[in-house]
Amino acid sequence: MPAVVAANRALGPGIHLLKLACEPPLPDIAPGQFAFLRPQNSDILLRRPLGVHDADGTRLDLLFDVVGRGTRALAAAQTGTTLDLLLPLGRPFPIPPPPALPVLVAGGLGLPPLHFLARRLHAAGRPFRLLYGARTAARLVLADDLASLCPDLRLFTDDGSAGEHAQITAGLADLPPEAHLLVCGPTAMMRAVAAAAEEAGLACHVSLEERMACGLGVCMGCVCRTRTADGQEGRARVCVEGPVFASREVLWDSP
Amino acid sequence: MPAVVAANRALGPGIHLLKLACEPPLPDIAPGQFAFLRPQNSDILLRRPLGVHDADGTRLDLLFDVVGRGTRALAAAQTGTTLDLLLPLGRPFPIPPPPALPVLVAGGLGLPPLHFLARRLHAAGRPFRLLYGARTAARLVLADDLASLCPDLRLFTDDGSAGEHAQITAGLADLPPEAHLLVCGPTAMMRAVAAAAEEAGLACHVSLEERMACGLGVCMGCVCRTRTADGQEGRARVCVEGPVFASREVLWDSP
Amino acid sequence: MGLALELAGMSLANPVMVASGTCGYGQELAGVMAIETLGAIVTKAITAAPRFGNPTPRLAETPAGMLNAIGLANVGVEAFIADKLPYLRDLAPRVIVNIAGSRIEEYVAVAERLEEATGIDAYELNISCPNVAHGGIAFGADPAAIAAVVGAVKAVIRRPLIVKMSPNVTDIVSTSRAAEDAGADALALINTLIGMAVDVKRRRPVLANITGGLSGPAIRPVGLAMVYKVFAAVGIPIIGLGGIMETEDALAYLMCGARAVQIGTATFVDPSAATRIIAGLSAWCDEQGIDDLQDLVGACHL
Amino acid sequence: MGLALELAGMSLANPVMVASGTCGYGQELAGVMAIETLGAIVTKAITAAPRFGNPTPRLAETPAGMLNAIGLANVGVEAFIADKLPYLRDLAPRVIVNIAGSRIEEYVAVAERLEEATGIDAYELNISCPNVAHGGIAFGADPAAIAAVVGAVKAVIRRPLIVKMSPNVTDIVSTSRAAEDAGADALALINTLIGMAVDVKRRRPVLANITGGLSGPAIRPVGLAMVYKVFAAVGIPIIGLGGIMETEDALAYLMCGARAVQIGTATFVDPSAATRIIAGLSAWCDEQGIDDLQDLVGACHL
Ligand SMILES: Cc1cc2nc3c(=O)[nH]c(=O)nc-3n(C[C@H](O)[C@H](O)[C@H](O)COP(=O)(O)OP(=O)(O)OC[C@H]3O[C@@H](n4cnc5c(N)ncnc54)[C@H](O)[C@@H]3O)c2cc1C
Ligand SMILES: Cc1cc2nc3c(=O)[nH]c(=O)nc-3n(C[C@H](O)[C@H](O)[C@H](O)COP(=O)(O)OP(=O)(O)OC[C@H]3O[C@@H](n4cnc5c(N)ncnc54)[C@H](O)[C@@H]3O)c2cc1C
Ligand SMILES: Cc1cc2nc3c(=O)[nH]c(=O)nc-3n(C[C@H](O)[C@H](O)[C@H](O)COP(=O)(O)O)c2cc1C
Ligand SMILES: Cc1cc2nc3c(=O)[nH]c(=O)nc-3n(C[C@H](O)[C@H](O)[C@H](O)COP(=O)(O)O)c2cc1C
Ligand code: FES
Ligand code: FES
Repeated sequence: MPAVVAANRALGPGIHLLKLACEPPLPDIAPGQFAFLRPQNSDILLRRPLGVHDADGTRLDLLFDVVGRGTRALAAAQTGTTLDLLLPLGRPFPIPPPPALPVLVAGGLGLPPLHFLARRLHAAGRPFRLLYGARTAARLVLADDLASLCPDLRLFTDDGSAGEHAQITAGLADLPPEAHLLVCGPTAMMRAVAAAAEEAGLACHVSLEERMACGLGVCMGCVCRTRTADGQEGRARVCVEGPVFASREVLWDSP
Repeated sequence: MPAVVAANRALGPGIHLLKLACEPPLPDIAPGQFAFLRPQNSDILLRRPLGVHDADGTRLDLLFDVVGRGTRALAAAQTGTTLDLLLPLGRPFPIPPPPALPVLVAGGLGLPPLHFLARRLHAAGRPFRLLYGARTAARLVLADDLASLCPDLRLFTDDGSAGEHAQITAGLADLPPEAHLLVCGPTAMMRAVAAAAEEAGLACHVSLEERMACGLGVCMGCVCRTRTADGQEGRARVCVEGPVFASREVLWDSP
Repeated sequence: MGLALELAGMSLANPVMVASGTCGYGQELAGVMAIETLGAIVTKAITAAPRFGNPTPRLAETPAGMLNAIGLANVGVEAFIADKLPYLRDLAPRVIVNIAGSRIEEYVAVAERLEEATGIDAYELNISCPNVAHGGIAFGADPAAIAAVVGAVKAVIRRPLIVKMSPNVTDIVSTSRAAEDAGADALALINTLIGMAVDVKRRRPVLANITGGLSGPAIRPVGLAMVYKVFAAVGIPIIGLGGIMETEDALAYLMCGARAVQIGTATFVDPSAATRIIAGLSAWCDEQGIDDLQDLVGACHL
Repeated sequence: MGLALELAGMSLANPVMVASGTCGYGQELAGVMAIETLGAIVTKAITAAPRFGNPTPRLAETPAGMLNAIGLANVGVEAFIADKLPYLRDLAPRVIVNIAGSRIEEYVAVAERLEEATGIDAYELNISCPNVAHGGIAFGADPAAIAAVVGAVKAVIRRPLIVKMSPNVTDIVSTSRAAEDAGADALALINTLIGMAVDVKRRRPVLANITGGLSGPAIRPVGLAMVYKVFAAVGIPIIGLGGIMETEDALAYLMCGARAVQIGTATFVDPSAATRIIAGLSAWCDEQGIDDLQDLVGACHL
């Protein structure tokens, strides 16, 4: 579906918030699902996957980091220009029913799906916790927003320039056993959180990233290594079987 | 140099007038010279040559027909977007000194360089004639404009929907011997005009078209067949030795 | 509106197929395109045993193109017949199974097994996958090897055989003739070019496999030139592919000599690309007053 | 800032050259780029007699690329020496003369004549132009023919010899080795791919010559893969080209194994592309704390 750029502004160094107006109104989207998009008539060939940061009626917000050609083109999209969207793709985060305590763990630009989830939990009046870390204060965007959604917000930076001067895994130490971790961030961080969760016996879901070509499950480009139910090694497509997986299913590559 | 789209509107079926704002101000441009341009960040690789339709200070007007990918991209360039320009390229039309009578002969989208020349001649108070033909009335754009520049304007259409129902060569019949034809239009038309001029013993210059890659004379892509001073067959690059040639220098391909 | 054709003994509703490796096993596309309108579906390459394929990253974007190094990831012939074929069998489009292997014996074994199954209309022999270390490219570049694998597979099948040619060769005419002489019923041109991308920041190849197969609009000029040359040299029908994004591109392949076309990378950019092109061909025939699109095949040859 | 290098006995101020056929004979670019900053200028192919080249259209744009079928249009060796060389001779960049021909004897004759002239630093043997009907491609694809032409030219020259390789081959390693074994001092990879475009409205090839040479960003993945492979197989230096538009692209070629690069089609898009890339390489070295850019050559090879 086409979507028109309503606003596109930098929130931090290379971090853009892209607000889109969609017509017809958006279908139902669950937190953890992603949009697959490209600017029309651009020199970018393939779509890029971006987690849904917020969505409501005809409004779609995406939050992304400029890391290469594709995200550079998206950052340059001027108000009024048209993008081409496929959505919602992929499987969302599970929302564990009470008494489980959702603990959202966001590392850097892993924030969008967890921001969207936080809004839904907040709207539903569900208690939850939110851990959010970044390299440095300037990259810890939207912290005020998040504080208003979650009184239990804990912030971390690698350099101590904001929040706690610690790895985000430090926030996992004192979680209750009913905590269910819902994690998105850099692979190394997710891997560390998944290991801590396993150690502590906590439920944990992670949202993986892989380069994608089709987003539809046909190209086999985006596979991750998994442990199947019978303990065998397998492959799953992040675009259709993911991006959210139970962390115990994931076979992490050696670092 | 960069140039910003100030306006871009259709004057007829597929015929666009593109108004550009250039900063720094334009260098001197002589009628018959061309601009070599492409939209920035587009999926078009090579620049396209377009004759200068009008230029003044920081204002540059181009008039073009949408015939393929490149001109389609130019037609889609929105106000405020940036194009990349090289100009002025090529050799201009000669302005034959009195008592010669400049007779401008424009076929369809061959109009731009002759429109620019007409403005210059009008501003200089030089008498001149203008013959302008197109397939049909809708494609005979800017006729009122031209009438205000040249009281001796004669219009032609192939289908008689405006002006005289005749080929533009019909307008050559009663020219005085001091007429010097300055011609731009489809190849077949230029060839016919050149033949008529030779028959009548009139001076004649034509502005040729060829596909271009570099516009600088380095790629050898845009050559036309010529007769050299000593009567031999030769090749000339339309981008640097042209686009304007004395018609007797041109070896027209068999039709 | 004149799009139907006979090709290598199959009747196709129209000349537009979705290319191997870009449409999974059909089912994945059901929700996003009108697959019932397709002329044919060409499955992902099937090998004897299931394969995981290469490590990731397996994909990279390049100017007007993409690299893939999937490496024949597939469910294997048994799971294909048990789990994937039943869905395909009931569809309107013809079902063409792309076969790959590391040795001639593997190609033959897969073909023999598929012969026992119903619901398959033809095979496409992938002798040109650049992403498998042993086999693949070796078959695709050497006329003698091509003759051997095509002949061996032909000997065990009754269904039509399409041979998919590698463009990574000095002389596409001699490899194509070798396939024809060995009994191929049709040729598909072209598979991907061998390419590479570098992550300059990391000073490493982008793909874990280092090189991959280049597809997309970037390679269209190469595909058109090869179809043009091979059309003049062989008698069997050609299926053209490589960078077809729009109706015009499909027409260009037909004019160079292809009787049918396949849509690959375009489906990633726009899932409805193939159906859009079918409609576009039909509209173009109407507009140009063409009764049978096949009249246009080879029009570029004077 | 660490850009200087020795290559095949030449000292270059930096590894950036402008490619044959895309910079004329130097003079045409003087007004639009700072040619004095270039590492080297490679002339348009020179043949024994002047040539008009192919009929027009000789050019077509393709996705992220272009086709040319210029066909060795040039002033011929005598006019080159008399009219073009005097200008080039006085420039700071090294002067590399690209030599082409239809037969081995023509290559040798041109090389012999150029040996008599001063102001030339090296030759680049164009054994890979796809736009000449007789010769050209035949030399470029066959190791024995390559050995013959390289050996014959080497025998009559004292200046360094660069051999420019055709990518339209099954095995770039064996053609490259043939050139090395026959005495090439360096290799330039790659020349253009063979491609074609169709004017669907006219139902005719766009190019009068039907096929042409594909250049530009579209072919960069192919060039990178070939440089990567050949680097591992030969001992002589490689000059990388094909689709370099930006500093990053030049770095990618260096990391694959090229010691120097050539800028071709990019000059058409932006006449200052080569000078911009020289500045970009310098800035990148500063930023990354690299003393000698040559330390990066082959960095992608583990
Ligand atoms: C399901 C999913 C959701 C995502 N959501 C977001 C989001 O909300 N915000 C955000 O900023 N990013 C998100 N990403 C990552 C984002 O898709 C990539 O950063 C983007 O595709 C890079 O494109 P590029 O052309 O700018 O970079 P490229 O030039 O292609 O690559 C630049 C760098 O990014 C890495 N990269 C490229 N593609 C991917 C990818 N698909 N996944 C991970 N790394 C990649 C490359 O390895 C390289 O290091 C998500 C990825 C997935 C798979
Ligand atoms: C010096 C010069 C001045 C020109 N001035 C004007 C002008 O003022 N207004 C205008 O409308 N057009 C002008 N043209 C023609 C214009 O450059 C082409 O129409 C344009 O480049 C086509 O680009 P495209 O990508 O849209 O078409 P393509 O898809 O490349 O081609 C579409 C059709 O246009 C023809 N064509 C392509 N390039 C050229 C070319 N360079 N010259 C002639 N025909 C071409 C093709 O043969 C084909 O039939 C001029 C050409 C030259 C050489
Ligand atoms: C992700 C991907 C996977 C592919 N897998 C196969 C395959 O399994 N077998 C095969 O014969 N071709 C395979 N191909 C090649 C395509 O079928 C096609 O030949 C090629 O992509 C060129 O067409 P295109 O430019 O339209 O994509 C694959 C291509 C892509 C992009
Ligand atoms: C218009 C044009 C003319 C060319 N002429 C020659 C030539 O005369 N000799 C030669 O060796 N290569 C010639 N080439 C090939 C280029 O030198 C270069 O190998 C090729 O274009 C790939 O580089 P690029 O993608 O940077 O352009 C020519 C290329 C173009 C585009
Ligand atoms: S992106 Fe193609 S299978 Fe996931
Ligand atoms: S366009 Fe390159 S020489 Fe004229």
